[in-house]
Amino acid sequence: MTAPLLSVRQVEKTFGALRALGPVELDLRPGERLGLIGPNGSGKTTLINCIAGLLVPTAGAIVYAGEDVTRRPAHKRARMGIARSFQIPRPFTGMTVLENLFVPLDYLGRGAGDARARAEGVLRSMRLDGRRDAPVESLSQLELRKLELARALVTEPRLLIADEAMAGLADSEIDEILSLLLDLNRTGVAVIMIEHIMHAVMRFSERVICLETGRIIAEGTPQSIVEDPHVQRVYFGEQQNRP
Amino acid sequence: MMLIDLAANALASGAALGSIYALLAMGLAITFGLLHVPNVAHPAIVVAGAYAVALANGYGADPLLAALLLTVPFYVLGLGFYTFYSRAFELRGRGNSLQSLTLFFGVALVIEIGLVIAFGTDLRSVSVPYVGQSLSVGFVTLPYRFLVPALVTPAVILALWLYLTRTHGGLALRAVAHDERALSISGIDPSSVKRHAFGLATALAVLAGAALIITGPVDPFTDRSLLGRVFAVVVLAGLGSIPGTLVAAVLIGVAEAFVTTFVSPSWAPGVAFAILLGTLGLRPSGLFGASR
Amino acid sequence: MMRTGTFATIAVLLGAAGFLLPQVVANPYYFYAGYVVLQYIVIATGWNILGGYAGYINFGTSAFFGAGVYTSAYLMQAFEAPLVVQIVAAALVGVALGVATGYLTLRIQGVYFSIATLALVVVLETVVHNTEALGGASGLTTIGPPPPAWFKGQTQYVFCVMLVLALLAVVIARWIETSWLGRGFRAIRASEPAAESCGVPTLRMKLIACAISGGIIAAAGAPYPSYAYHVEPVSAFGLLIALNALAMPLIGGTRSWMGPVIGAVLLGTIQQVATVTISSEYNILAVGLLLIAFVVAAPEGLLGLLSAVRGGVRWSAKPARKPA
Amino acid sequence: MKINRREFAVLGAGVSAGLAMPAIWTGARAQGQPIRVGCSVSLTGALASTKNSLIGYELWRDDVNAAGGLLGRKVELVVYDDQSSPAAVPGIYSKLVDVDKVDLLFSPYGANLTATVMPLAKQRDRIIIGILTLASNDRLKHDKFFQAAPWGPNGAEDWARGFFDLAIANKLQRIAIIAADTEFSKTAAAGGKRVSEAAGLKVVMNQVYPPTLNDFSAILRNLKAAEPEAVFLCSYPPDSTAMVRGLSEIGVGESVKLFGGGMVGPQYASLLQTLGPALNGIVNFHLYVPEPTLKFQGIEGFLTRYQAIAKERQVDPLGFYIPPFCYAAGQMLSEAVKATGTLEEAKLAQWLHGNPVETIVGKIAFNELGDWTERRVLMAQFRNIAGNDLEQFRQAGKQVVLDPPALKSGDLVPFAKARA
Repeated sequence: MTAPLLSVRQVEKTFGALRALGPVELDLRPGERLGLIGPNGSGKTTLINCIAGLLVPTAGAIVYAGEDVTRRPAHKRARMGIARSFQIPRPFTGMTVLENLFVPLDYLGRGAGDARARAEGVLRSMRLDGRRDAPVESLSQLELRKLELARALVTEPRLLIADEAMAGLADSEIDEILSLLLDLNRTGVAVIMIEHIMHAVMRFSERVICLETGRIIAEGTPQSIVEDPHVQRVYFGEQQNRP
Repeated sequence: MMLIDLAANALASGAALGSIYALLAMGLAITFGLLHVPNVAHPAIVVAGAYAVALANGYGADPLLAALLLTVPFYVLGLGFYTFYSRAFELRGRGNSLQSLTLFFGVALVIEIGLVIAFGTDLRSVSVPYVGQSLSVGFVTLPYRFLVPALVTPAVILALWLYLTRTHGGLALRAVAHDERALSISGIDPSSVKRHAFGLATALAVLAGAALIITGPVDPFTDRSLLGRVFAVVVLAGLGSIPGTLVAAVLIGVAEAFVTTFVSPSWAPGVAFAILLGTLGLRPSGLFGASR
Repeated sequence: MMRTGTFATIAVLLGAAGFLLPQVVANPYYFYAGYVVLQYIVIATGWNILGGYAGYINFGTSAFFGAGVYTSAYLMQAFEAPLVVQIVAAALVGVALGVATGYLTLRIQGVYFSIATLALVVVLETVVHNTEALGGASGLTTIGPPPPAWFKGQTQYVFCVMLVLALLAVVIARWIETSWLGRGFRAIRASEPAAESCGVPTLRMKLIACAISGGIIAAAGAPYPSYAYHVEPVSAFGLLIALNALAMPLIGGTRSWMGPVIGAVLLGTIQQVATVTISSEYNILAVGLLLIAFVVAAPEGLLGLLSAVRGGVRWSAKPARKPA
Repeated sequence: MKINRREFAVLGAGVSAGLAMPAIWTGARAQGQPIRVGCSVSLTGALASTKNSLIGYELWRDDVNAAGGLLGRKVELVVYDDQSSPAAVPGIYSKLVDVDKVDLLFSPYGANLTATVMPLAKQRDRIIIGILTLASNDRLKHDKFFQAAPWGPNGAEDWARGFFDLAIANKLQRIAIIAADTEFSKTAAAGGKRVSEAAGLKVVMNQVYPPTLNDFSAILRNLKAAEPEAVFLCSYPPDSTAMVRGLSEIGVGESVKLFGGGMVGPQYASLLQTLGPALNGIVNFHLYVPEPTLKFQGIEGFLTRYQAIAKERQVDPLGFYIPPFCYAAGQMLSEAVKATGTLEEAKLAQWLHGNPVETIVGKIAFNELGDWTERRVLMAQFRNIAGNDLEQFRQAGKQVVLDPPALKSGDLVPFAKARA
């Protein structure tokens, strides 16, 4: 068994009196496809914010690539190869699509010379090259989602955290994003996918974890998760009420 | 003995002064603290309120009573003001702080000059029987022109707190401050709640204006020296905390009084703002704000 | 965006023209008025690096400006330092003040930051009031040596010095805008978490922006003692500087280096002209109404308006997207 | 952001049109054209309460023109608003001198605004009349500067000396000095301290406070504890009010016989009206009060006309403090022009240095720095003020002149007694 790329060890996060997460224990292999599900407010985003470095856990440790990164700021973790997209796209306004990709290239030091070529390559692979010089304000929802991913991918991460990268998209668009992520995974990038769109998670993931009120209530193959009665009650039960 | 005497008096006058600062800042605590609208024109509205009170006092009305009656037209004025503001920004969804700051700066200038044109540039004040007298308890002496407006603040805060926690409108206001979206789901129109809050803040400005002009004379440009202090109070309190506003203001008032008494009055203004800078550095969310 | 070659040519030509101007234009008044407009170009450009690019609104521009004014006044009084030394020292003090402000407000965002800078003005003004060496409330009279003969007069001289500062400020702003630094600043302005996740060290970037912005604004204050011959705290830390510093980029447009320049030239000129024409309360009323009108009608400034009129894409951010 | 060169040129053209504008409406000037007198007045900002000086200038202009003008030419005023900001002043005066080509200049109000004009006046060798400026010429020693206010020689230190002379004459030993942290107050306080020490008085308290302070109870308590016999207070209108109110609220103690001196504010109607009887007993400086010892030629007629205009413009309805001296500033110029028959500034200055001028504020002679050779700042005591009626301040006996001796209309009544 190879050493895990990421270990989340007994991580807890509290906001004042409110316990948002944990304790949570979780390992991720290099190149693994992990699905993270759970109802709203179950702590998914808190967990990945702890992993990406936007939040410092109240207790516990996060080990990435053999190093304890618990207190390391997000931009340093980005340099170590953790990339993420945001649930609500956060494009860098006032810039073009291409310039958006320059930001991570500038700051993660992937060589200035071929930066433009790399950025254009990523845009091509995402089929965004047509909008290369468009201001991000003019992008559609799908294009914004793709830009989020492109910006995360352009620096060749080892771990990609995709936070609801498909929310609000049509089925064909979901397929497009899914195939992009699978292509990416084939190059050896581990992916944590947080998603409400069940069929997408189940198709994509090798392993699925279900969170509820900050704790892992089930873990296993997509099939076993779908059949888990606990998950069905807390999650799918609620899901049926969703439009 | 002397020292205790001075300290006790510094504490009393500092607390009274702080209480008045809190009243000056109260409207801002709603617009800026709850609604995150950086209304830098608030001190100018307070001064306008002071002029309105002085006008009524010219006909023999008690300043505080006049202010209480004037809250109604000022409330309406606030509604209109917010309607204009939201037309300019929020409905078009492009409000950012630079633009609102500039807008309110413009409004403050217009109010100042409006007052100059209407009333001239001389200092205005009110005449009330209790000005020039003071209350003496033991060795503590406190002028009524500080004491009376200072006592208004706790009453206003109590009323505001009851309103915010016990009434439907107040709960809606707090809900808007917390999360606008939740409210639109439950069928309340957030922009009407905000308009109402703005009216409330403007109505509070006229009460603050009465307190200000009882304390001392004002001229159309008095707002400029108030601006820093009222923002300091709101931020020190932590955005959104109404009772915290009183505590923070009293803290600033007492600190100023102590520095005035025991160090030198010339350092007093700097000390208040040094407290603010220090607080922001150590605890950005203010004394009573929720940590973010 | 103007090409670098064109930009450099225009900058050099403007600089040369400025230095020839005293030989051509005899009336000193235009240099007095021009100095003020140029001073605002420097201030607005410096402000825009932090306020426009990085999105941190500095309310306390006058703290930096006043620090520059007093640094140079003090050096002039105490050591008879030449103007160049005054400017460099003022810029360094501005950088130091910027870094200090940045550190103190490192974790504060949004309007909190603006309030903190407002407090900075009061603290500095109080310090000056209480410092005997800086003249306290009476201020310092600052009459330096006569200017080089070429300039025909003190005002023409400080005008040319300010022109050089303005060109330098614009060159710095333009370089930042097109470089990795500017992209980092704009990323912070758009979203700090997203910028962090893209490897932008947001806290350090904020310090850098504060330092550059503070240095430029303080440098703008440095020639003031040579211009006015007298400095005192009320005008050095005045509200007008802070107000103009944010109004001018807003009027011009905050996204590009050209915005603050246009805003400063426009609003600065209007103010200069209004001072000697309308010259009454209505002058300030007009400025107030102008600010309101601009915010309502052209919230992205003249440049934004221009590109909107030309059918280009509006630069303003779209309404915050509601999550699905 | 894309902006093409044509658009930039359009913007540029608009801007240069703006810059050129001032030149359009200032044509050439020729003989027979009016004589232009220029200055800035603080119409807005912190010093806006001094904008009634404009009425003084205007009445002077009207009087000169009604009498046929100067040298057969009409007199015209060119006035700009300096917004109370020293930064605006150099540009305005350059506009006056270089573009409007004014013939004669008045300074802006006060020392801080004037400090930025003096180098320009000296460089261009222009005659300039100082409007209530203090010590503005001490450093530059411009030989064409003349002061309209009666601070006297060595004004920075001595303008309030009368107060200390009173203390000495009344054998008061312990003195407290309290001053706002502003230029005018601090120089007076420093001067007062030196005078007191030279005369062997004991300075028991020496305190500076910021002009924004609004609670004076702490200062008053410290003051009371120091048990002074004379309190020299240099304050500005809002703090003058606060202090006077503090006198009745907190008190200053039994020891005080003489209180006041350098308070700015109780010269203005609004403060007199507000404070009313609370002023009784205070001895404060003034430049003019309607006492029988100050019946200068023309002052009463001036004030009557001023008061009519002031009511309309909502400025100070009394006009004792600044406007007569603005009128007198004009008289200084018009008398010099009439006597020399020229506008040549060297000759005007020479004449003013050599000849006293008869004005509505008395006869003025100038020393080599352009200050009055004799200090004529009044120390007047408020007495028998009853109620808040403004009319009473137009009567004699309400502000009794104690100093200078030549203009004296009464003797000091100890503070507590005058208040009783």
